Amino acid sequence: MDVSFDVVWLGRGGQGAVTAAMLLAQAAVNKGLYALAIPFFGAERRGAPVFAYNRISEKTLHVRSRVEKGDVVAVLDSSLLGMYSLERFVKPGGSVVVNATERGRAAGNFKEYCLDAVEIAEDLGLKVAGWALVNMPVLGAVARVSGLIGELELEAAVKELIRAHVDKNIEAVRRGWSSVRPC
Amino acid sequence: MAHRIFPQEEYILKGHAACPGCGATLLLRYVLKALGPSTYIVIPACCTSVIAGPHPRSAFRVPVLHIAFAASAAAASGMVEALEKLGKPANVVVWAGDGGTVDIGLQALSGAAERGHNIIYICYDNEAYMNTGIQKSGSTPYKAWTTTTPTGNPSFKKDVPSIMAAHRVPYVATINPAYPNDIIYKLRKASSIRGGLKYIHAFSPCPPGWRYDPSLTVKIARLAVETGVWVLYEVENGKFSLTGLSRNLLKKENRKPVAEYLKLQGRFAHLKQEEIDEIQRLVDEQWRRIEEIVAEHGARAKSV
Amino acid sequence: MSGRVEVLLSRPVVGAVPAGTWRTERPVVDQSRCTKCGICWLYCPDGVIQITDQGAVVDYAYCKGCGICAAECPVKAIKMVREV
Amino acid sequence: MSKLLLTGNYAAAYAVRDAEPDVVSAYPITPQTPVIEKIAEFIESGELNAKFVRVESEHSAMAALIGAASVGARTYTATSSQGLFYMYEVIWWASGARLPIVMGIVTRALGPPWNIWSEHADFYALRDSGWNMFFASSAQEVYDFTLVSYRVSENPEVLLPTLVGWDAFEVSHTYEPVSLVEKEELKSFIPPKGSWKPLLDVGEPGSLGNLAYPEEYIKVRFEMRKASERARRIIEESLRSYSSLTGRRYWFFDCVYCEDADTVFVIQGSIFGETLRAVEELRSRGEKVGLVKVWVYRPFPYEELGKAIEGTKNVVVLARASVFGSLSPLGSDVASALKLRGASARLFDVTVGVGGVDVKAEDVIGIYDKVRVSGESSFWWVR
Repeated sequence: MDVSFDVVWLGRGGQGAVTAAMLLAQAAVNKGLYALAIPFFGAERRGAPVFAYNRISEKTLHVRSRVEKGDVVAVLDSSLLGMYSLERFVKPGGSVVVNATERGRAAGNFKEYCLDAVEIAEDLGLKVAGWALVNMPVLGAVARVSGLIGELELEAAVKELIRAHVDKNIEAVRRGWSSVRPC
Repeated sequence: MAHRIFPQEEYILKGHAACPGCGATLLLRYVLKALGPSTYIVIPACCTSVIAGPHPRSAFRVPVLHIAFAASAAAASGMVEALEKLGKPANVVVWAGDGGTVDIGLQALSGAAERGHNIIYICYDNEAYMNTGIQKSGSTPYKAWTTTTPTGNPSFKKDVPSIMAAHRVPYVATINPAYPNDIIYKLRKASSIRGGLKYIHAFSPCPPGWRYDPSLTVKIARLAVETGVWVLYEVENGKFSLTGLSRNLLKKENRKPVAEYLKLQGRFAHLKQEEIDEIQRLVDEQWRRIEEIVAEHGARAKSV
Repeated sequence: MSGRVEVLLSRPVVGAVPAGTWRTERPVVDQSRCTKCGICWLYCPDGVIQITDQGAVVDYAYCKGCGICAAECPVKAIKMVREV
Repeated sequence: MSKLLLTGNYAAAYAVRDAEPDVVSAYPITPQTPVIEKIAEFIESGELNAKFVRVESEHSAMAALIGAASVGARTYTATSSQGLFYMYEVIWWASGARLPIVMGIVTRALGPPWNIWSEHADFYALRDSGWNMFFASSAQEVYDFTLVSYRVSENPEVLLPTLVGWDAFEVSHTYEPVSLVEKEELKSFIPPKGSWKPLLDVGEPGSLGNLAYPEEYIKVRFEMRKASERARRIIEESLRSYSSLTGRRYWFFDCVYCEDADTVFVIQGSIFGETLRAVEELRSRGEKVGLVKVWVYRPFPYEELGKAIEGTKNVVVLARASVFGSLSPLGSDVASALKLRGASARLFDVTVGVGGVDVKAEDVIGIYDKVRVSGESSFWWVR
């Protein structure tokens, strides 16, 4: 049976959730694992909530349905927490990684991690069409929290798949990796 | 001696399936004489789908792709690109009726014109859906009888050559089977222009559809020009010029009355005198616009 | 090409349809008046007229009898005659 | 053999790059669009030497390929749903004209209401068109079947167009590792250019599509039917050859846990993973269930499939297509396969996942439980 390490990405259209999932999958593949990155596109436009998913395993995976609960849930935009209850998306004992300076609410049966991805992106000048590209720092944080992927594989994935501002993106991933902490 | 100076070779063989006196076949005979054997033709649903003869025989001595009604300009686009890619340059000609051009085929034609494929697109305009038995098309003249406009067409003929000129294609021209030399000249010119779509709009008399004796095909075609109903012209890289007899028709007194053209055709037999007068006014109005265009082009030429 | 796909192609042939049988009138050329100007050849939609040393000759196997040749002949050398 | 992280759509584009068509023509539609964007990139970067005709509609996309293929070009297009239906008329013209065009169909539900997610009704609408039809359930299969399509279509015994279907988003936009075949290796697999003679050529003028009276029409169409029958063998041979080239084993269909199964699910496409999960779950409970994933839909492998499942008690077809007043197309074909072999297995035809609804292992188990107790043999599964 397909047994996989699953990630749920929650962001807004334009923030790069799908790209982050793709990069995490590439990093997993670089590590010799099998991985899927599954986007769920609504028909909505920029700014609407967007989901993406990863399934990572040592074996070939066939399942292509949406991930219901992830081992890690990545939240690119903390304003979305008002719309969705995280318990819906995270496995018991799993982790959430939130792009936020702090979390005021009590946690459920999962670990919570925070990082200020906006500050990292803005500090590096990573913006597209006016929006801070928060996906790279969050990607670094998710990879670290997952415990599955090494920094080197992740950086290699960014080098392979990202064409513009590669150095800045790698730096953003690194800063995300190093700055993520429990919150 | 017409048979000596005119291209001899026939690319439409004897024993085709056109009606007696078919203007379209006459036109296509000249077109192929002008273009020669290195020519592919794409034909959508139209009279010529039948005229070609029944499978496995064909009256056409050039390769022909028959294609669905709306598809001819697109099929020619793919064909000409393929021939270029395969290093086999040739004329690619669309031969379509007015239904397949001004109505159902207009979108594909517009696309092909905008993309600028090296195609010669010819619309033989018999001014109604003749293949299905004389139903009104977007090219049917005002007041003409068809089986779907039994008391006369209430709308006006769509001016597709102008629409094509507005696409900034390198060449637009009108032709008429009474003037074969003009056809040869214009088709050879179209063939020599390598880039872009060349659009030719052809006057195509139809004895059964227009309700006239088949022996009158050339006479009616000639009268269409002489009365000014059909204007012979070309638009080369945006520059409009009258050609042939039409050059002499800017003055109204040089034009025969349209009644001479109308009265030979059963499709106009129901017209009352005031309707004939109205059509005459419309033709005169058309020529006033042409005069303006000619004057504007002349002024522009001087200012350059 | 596979002969099997060949079945799709229609090949050019004189007489794809026996058009001559459609005729109700036939053009008859008065060779004594024919000037061999070639106008009838030029305007024939069926391509059935040849200009020979004797004058215009009509191929009745494929002539549909439309009468354009008779109408356009500048010296009225062609008459349309009813088929019996 | 290189391995890239690709979506199903990009996998199609890579296969097209590797098959080296002369002319590509397409019109964008969600969820097909990345296929043609990637191909455009390959052409612009010089990785693919092809003409891209950026048409104004799907109807024109297929028409352009008909024009191109009729003079001997290798061609490709892709579309979905509404676009496919707009193209519909000329799709049949392409097969009737016996042109070896290859097309991708990213399956998507039809409106109204508007929906961009997966459903196979568009794919099934071509079942009688004369095209050879593959269905892929992963990006890898999209890549593989697209390459195989060229070999099948251009075989002079076949000369019929071929299409490959794959699910919207679940395959089209999902990234997965895809093994590509080296160009050198492909040379022995895909026919060399010019191995089939173009129908239209100024050197030997002929007309394609002249009006045919009934006695001639039936002859032409009967030849097409025979070609489609021959395609069965050519497809089998091509898949075998491709399997030995790549090590990835393909046939008309895949049969998992079929040996001792008394109930077999039959599916196509991306629901394979969850159905497999359900089958393994049921197996762990001691239920004798198996799973058939149909890869080749036309010509349909009646004989082979019938043989594979005739010994079972229950055959449960999970078809991802809205149907009304009829069994699903896949269900009808599986029923025919059973009947043609005189098999006594009971057929259940279940409509699932319409409009992109996820089909989960729990759904499949629910369906399994339902068919064992209910007499209903044809129903929609709506959670």
